[in-house]
Amino acid sequence: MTINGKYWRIALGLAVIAALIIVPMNFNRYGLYILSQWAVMTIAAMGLNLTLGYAGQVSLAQGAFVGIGAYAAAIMTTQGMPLIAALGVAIVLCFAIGWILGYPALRVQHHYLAFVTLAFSTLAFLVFRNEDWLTKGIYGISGIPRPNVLGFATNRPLPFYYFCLGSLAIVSLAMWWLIRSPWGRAFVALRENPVRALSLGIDTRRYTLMAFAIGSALGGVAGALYAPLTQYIDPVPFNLSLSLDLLMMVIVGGSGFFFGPFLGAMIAVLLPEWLRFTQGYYLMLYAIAVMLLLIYSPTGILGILDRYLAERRTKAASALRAVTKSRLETAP
Amino acid sequence: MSNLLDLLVAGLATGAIYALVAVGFTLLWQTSQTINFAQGEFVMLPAFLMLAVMHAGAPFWLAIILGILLSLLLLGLGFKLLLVDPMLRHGVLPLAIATMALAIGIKEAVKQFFSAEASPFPSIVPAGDVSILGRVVSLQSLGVLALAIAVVIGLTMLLNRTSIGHQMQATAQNPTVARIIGVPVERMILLTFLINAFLVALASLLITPIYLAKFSSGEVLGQAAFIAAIVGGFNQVRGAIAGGLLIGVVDNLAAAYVSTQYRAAVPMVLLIVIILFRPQGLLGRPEERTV
Amino acid sequence: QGAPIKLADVAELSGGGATVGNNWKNGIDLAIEEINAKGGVLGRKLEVTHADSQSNPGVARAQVQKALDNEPYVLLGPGYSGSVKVTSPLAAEAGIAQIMGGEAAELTQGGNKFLFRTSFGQQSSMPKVAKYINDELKAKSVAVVWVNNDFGKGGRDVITKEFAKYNIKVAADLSTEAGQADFAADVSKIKAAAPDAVFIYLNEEESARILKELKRQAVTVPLMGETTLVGQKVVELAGDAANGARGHVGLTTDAPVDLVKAFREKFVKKYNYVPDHNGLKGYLAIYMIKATTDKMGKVDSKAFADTLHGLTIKAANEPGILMDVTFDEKGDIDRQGFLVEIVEGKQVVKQVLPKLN
Amino acid sequence: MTAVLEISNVKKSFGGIKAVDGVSFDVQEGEILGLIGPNGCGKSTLFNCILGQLTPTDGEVKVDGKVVTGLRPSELNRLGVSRTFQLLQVFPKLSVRENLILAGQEHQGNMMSRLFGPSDAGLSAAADQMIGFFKLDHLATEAAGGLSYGQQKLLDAAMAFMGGPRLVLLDEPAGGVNLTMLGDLKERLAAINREKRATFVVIEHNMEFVMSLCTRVMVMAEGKLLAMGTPAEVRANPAVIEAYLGH
Amino acid sequence: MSDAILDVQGLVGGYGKMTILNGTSFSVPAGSITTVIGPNGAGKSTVFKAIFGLLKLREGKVVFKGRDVTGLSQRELLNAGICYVPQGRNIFPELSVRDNIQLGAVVARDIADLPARIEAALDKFPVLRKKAAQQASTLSGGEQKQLEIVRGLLLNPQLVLIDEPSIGLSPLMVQQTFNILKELRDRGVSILMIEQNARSALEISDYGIVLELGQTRLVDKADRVLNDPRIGQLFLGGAMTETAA
Ligand SMILES: Nc1ncnc2c1ncn2[C@@H]1O[C@H](COP(=O)(O)OP(=O)(O)OP(=O)(O)O)[C@@H](O)[C@H]1O
Ligand SMILES: Nc1ncnc2c1ncn2[C@@H]1O[C@H](COP(=O)(O)OP(=O)(O)OP(=O)(O)O)[C@@H](O)[C@H]1O
Ligand SMILES: [Mg+2]
Ligand SMILES: [Mg+2]
Repeated sequence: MTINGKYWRIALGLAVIAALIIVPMNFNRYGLYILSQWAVMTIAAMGLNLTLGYAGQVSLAQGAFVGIGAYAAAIMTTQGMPLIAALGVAIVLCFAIGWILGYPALRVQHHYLAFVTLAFSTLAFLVFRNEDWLTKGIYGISGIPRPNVLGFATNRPLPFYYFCLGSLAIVSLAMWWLIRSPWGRAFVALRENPVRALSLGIDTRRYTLMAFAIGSALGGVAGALYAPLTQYIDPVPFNLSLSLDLLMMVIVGGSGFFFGPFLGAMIAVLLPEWLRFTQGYYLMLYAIAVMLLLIYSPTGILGILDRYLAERRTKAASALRAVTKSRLETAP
Repeated sequence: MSNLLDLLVAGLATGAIYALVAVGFTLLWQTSQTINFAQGEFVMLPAFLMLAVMHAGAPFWLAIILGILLSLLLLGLGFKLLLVDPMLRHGVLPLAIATMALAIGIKEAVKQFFSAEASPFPSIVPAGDVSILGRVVSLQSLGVLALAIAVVIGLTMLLNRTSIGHQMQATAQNPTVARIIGVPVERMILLTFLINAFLVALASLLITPIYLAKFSSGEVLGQAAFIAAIVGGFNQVRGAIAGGLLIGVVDNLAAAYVSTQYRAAVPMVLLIVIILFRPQGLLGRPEERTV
Repeated sequence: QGAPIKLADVAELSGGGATVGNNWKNGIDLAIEEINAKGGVLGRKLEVTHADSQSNPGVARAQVQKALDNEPYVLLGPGYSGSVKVTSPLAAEAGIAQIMGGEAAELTQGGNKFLFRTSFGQQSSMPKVAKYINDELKAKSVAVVWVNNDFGKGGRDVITKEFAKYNIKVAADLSTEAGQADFAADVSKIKAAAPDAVFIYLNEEESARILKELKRQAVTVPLMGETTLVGQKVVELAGDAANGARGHVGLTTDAPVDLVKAFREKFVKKYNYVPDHNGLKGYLAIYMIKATTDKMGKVDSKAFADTLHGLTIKAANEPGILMDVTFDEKGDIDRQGFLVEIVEGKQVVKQVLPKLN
Repeated sequence: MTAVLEISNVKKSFGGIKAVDGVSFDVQEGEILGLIGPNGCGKSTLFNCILGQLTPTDGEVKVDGKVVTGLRPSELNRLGVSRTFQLLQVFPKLSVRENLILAGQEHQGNMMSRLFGPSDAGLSAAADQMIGFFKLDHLATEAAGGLSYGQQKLLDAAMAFMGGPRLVLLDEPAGGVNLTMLGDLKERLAAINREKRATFVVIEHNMEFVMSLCTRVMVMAEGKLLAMGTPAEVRANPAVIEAYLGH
Repeated sequence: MSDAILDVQGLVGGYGKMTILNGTSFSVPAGSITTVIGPNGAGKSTVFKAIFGLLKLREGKVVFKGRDVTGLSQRELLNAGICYVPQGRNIFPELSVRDNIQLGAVVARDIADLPARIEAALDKFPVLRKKAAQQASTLSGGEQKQLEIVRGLLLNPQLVLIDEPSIGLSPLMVQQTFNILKELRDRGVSILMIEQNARSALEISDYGIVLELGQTRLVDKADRVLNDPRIGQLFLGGAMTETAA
């Protein structure tokens, strides 16, 4: 990437951020709701992208962690506690449960792991539904208040959207830092070749558990934002299909790419909305669109970009080789 | 005690259904290392194809034949060409996700073009009951069990005893090398998906009279069967039988003796325990690699 | 000839409640088609947009928000009580009347002035069922089988309270899953509990399955339920096994009422299947709008709720309403009901439960 | 001299197969021990048992006099024991440079400093030096999976050195490596051995390489120790010729 | 070399946009063993992939027995009489050793004497016979390579492409393998082999090819290549011989 390219990228990034702040100002409530939902789902998908995309640990439980976070927030804030406390509890709780859920990953991988986590997700749903004393069961918890942030009430859609966007920004920065640190490299090592990683002193056990725990904690953060967003939660949205949706977001966006979840969540949240005009056909069309996208680029949307960049890289590498070659040929 | 026997028999009947669907998962894994999240919908769809043919005025037997042919075309050939071909090279996940989308697509299409309502489906097995050990068992369940066993035996023979079977497995395990030694890889993959399509059509024919034809029936069925396949041993077709029957029985016993509210939890706990202590499943083969 | 009157519908068109939502939607479309064919309401056509809640309250909320942003005349749906619960505050805040399909008792208890039912809430139907079980079946212990979602749990909670009033013992309390196929264990539990009667509160398909299993395991005590136990769909799916099942039916296409029969024929003609009570609910919702608007003599979204409160609509004046109906101050409904039994594959009305006032 | 590695009576069986059947030996500090033997005699399995990749059925492994049986490979690596693999084991999607940084990063600082410290864990220079040495310069930013067999083999060896190990177990490092490069590799090993007093155990079928590099050679056959001695002794041993060398 | 069985003419190609082969040309005389040597990453394996239709070529063609076979499918090439034993590990890990071997003959037409041929091959690699029923993934590295060699030579090919067969094999097994190749040559089969174990390989070879940076540097009689001082210096680890001596 040339210096020029770098400036372009920074400029593009700033433009997108500015657009995310300015454009929604005159959106209606619905538009803001959808955008807030996008921000929340992006956070959850980012967590899964860490676990799955970077560390290569398939998880079908991210939806359950969103649920745990949401219930933590709902229960606590309806009792009058501030959301920030609930957020803390959600993070700690999901981190701990995620850590424990990581243990099976030390023994099994791939589809086996997928199904252990799927089982967990089903269990979590059953607990949400059956433990009325805590979660109000199938009737759900209503009247979840929206928080005051730095003295600003976020009851109105726009302030709440900014709250979600701000949270997304913080999470993104933290994630960016994590990914480019040696930890990020170790997570990738886990995905690419755990046997070799282990023999290089990389404590795969600890990193696996970390990948699960951090990814799950982000699920919890998303959940803690989801509860005040909808202001009512019941167990149904946190069933397996949320986990599958999140998985779809990660893969469709481009698993293992930093910006994958942003795009994946956009597809999963916004595309159905754009297709609504087709009435009864919209989900069918959505499914077809997802399939077409994957047919076109099985590595997700960012896979397309990656392919393009890889081509440029190989061109550069090819040039490098040509230089080596001519040097050798001119040598005696 | 008599109660227990009742539950066992009922569990086996349900388990046979799971087994029959689970075979598809194990087959696809063993012969193409793919996971089809739409397998439940694959079992749901042929019944609707047959119903559609019947609505057009055709007799049942003709509907069966056309239904099977359509399944081969759509769920075999079409699936292979449109989804499997572009994605197979990119590992398990993209295809798995694509099949999730496919599952949504099939469900929505059935709902949109047929109906959101459940409809009854004629049975090719006479609808009577027989008495075994004093327990009442429906002939339909026996039919399902018989077919499941026959399919597993047949497929096991095919995969382990014939050259075609070895070629199919070779294709799954290392397609590049398979190609190098002259295995017609494309044909093997197609064959895999055609066999799967044929199986789901048969399964649909036998299961739908019990489960009813409904756009959403694939969800429950697919998930239960998937768990059965993992519990039984994902990389061996015979695992489907063991897993299916076990899950069926455990589910029934759990509902009777644990708690109906947490009924669904028991197979899950069983799944976790089995995977952790015997990762390859009951009848699976451990995956060993030397380094 | 004014601009069309805009209605917005948010329903469970996909996901777990798809059957409910699609029936509701079809009912709505049928009614609108009829009304528009006859010149509309106050000379204006009706126009509806359908949005899918995916049976998910979060999505329902988004869709209702979107619908309200477009300022519809009246909001229709959703059908799931949970989804109603998240959306009704939005509608109330916007001051738009919401006519919905939810049956959970608590929905209308919160003093929301804009929410209206299309059928009995569980708090009105369950007492009738309990009374019947006590008076007619003389049962002292009852097994309760319910589907573990907001619909089933709501019904179960109300009826067990009612049973307590009559000192009826709940011999077995069995939760089942939506979409469950295998009821062998549940039925064997029922057998083991040896109750005097069984109360079944499941969706149609599961009702059919449990009826078959009850027959297979030779359970002979009376089976009592609600609309979803004795509907035509159940008979179609369960065959012989449905015989003898009884139920309280608030709304049914099998009601011995000529207008209802006519509705059913129209519906079957258009959609090729027999609607369940949700089809009726959607249909009635539209005619509620028509009757209320006719009564007001103007299309006034703000006055709508006020007008509908306390309104009685007579089938003689508005045939589309099918049966006389009155709305109370909470938005609850009063209408004739029926107690039916399946006899040889046909619904037979055993008792007509008259309108209260 | 002190024993860096002590193996006593290590056994490993798979089902009925006794892959390693009671092997005992010591490796002294600064030694380069060659390990040879027919295919399937248990050499790699022995390595795997020593390094914790496999749990021995029986027996004991000591590093620096400390029992390490049951430790996990990463823990052993932290003790300064590193290895290469017989079959290619790199991180295919990471670039050559990233592969090397990864190979050394866990030896820099602690978990926290690796999270908050520099992205390359301060290893870029060391990695580039290694790249230069193995003549992979033009490939430094390319994905390791796209390297040729021999290049991956070299990368694998280079990775084993990134953590500054004291004991290195190399499983067929020469397989597929060009003879000229192999000469360099040999010199490199000898140099590290001399300068850092690092100890090596090398499995290799390339006799020239083994005989010219190693100070001592051990021969295994059918899971057991067959012979042990200087290269010349081993080469002359009739049993070794019969079982392994041929002619 | 008029009696060439294989003629490689001006191959240009690579991976994606990267060019590895820069006009590689050489030919393989019929009934000979020809060994390709060259530094790591020279493109030796890539040439084999190109010959065997596994690499899309941008330019050049491959002529086998006077027929242009560029771009044919692997099955067609096998039927034409070319077989290929690739570098690295190429087994079907979850199939048994015997099933793995038998798969080597999928395209065989004369299957009557197949069992006999398998038995004969197993005689040469007795380890494999002992482990015939075992899952292939449990073989040691060298045993896996033996399995590949047996499988690759099961057909009756006219041209064998074999990529570094000696990797992982014990000296005894290398000798065994080279003996087999010599036997094949004596039966008239042509062999094109890549080897880093270049001295032993060139000793049994008739011709040697030196490949560097995707181009043929030298094609000559094997002993001449072996004794060429510059080649020895550059590619055969010139210094090595001295230390070993
Ligand atoms: N799959 C691939 N993708 C990208 N580049 C590749 C790929 N395979 C090989 N290369 C590149 O092509 C070049 C030639 O590789 P090739 O495998 O042909 O070398 P080789 O001569 O066989 O070397 P060796 O002796 O190490 O086996 C190498 O520089 C390598 O980096
Ligand atoms: N997981 C396993 N299950 C069964 N047998 C195994 C397993 N792993 C290795 N073996 C057997 O153990 C024996 C020793 O294998 P090992 O890999 O140690 O041999 P090696 O000495 O390294 O041979 P090579 O020189 O070919 O690499 C072999 O016979 C092999 O078949
Ligand atoms: Mg080995
Ligand atoms: Mg090569």
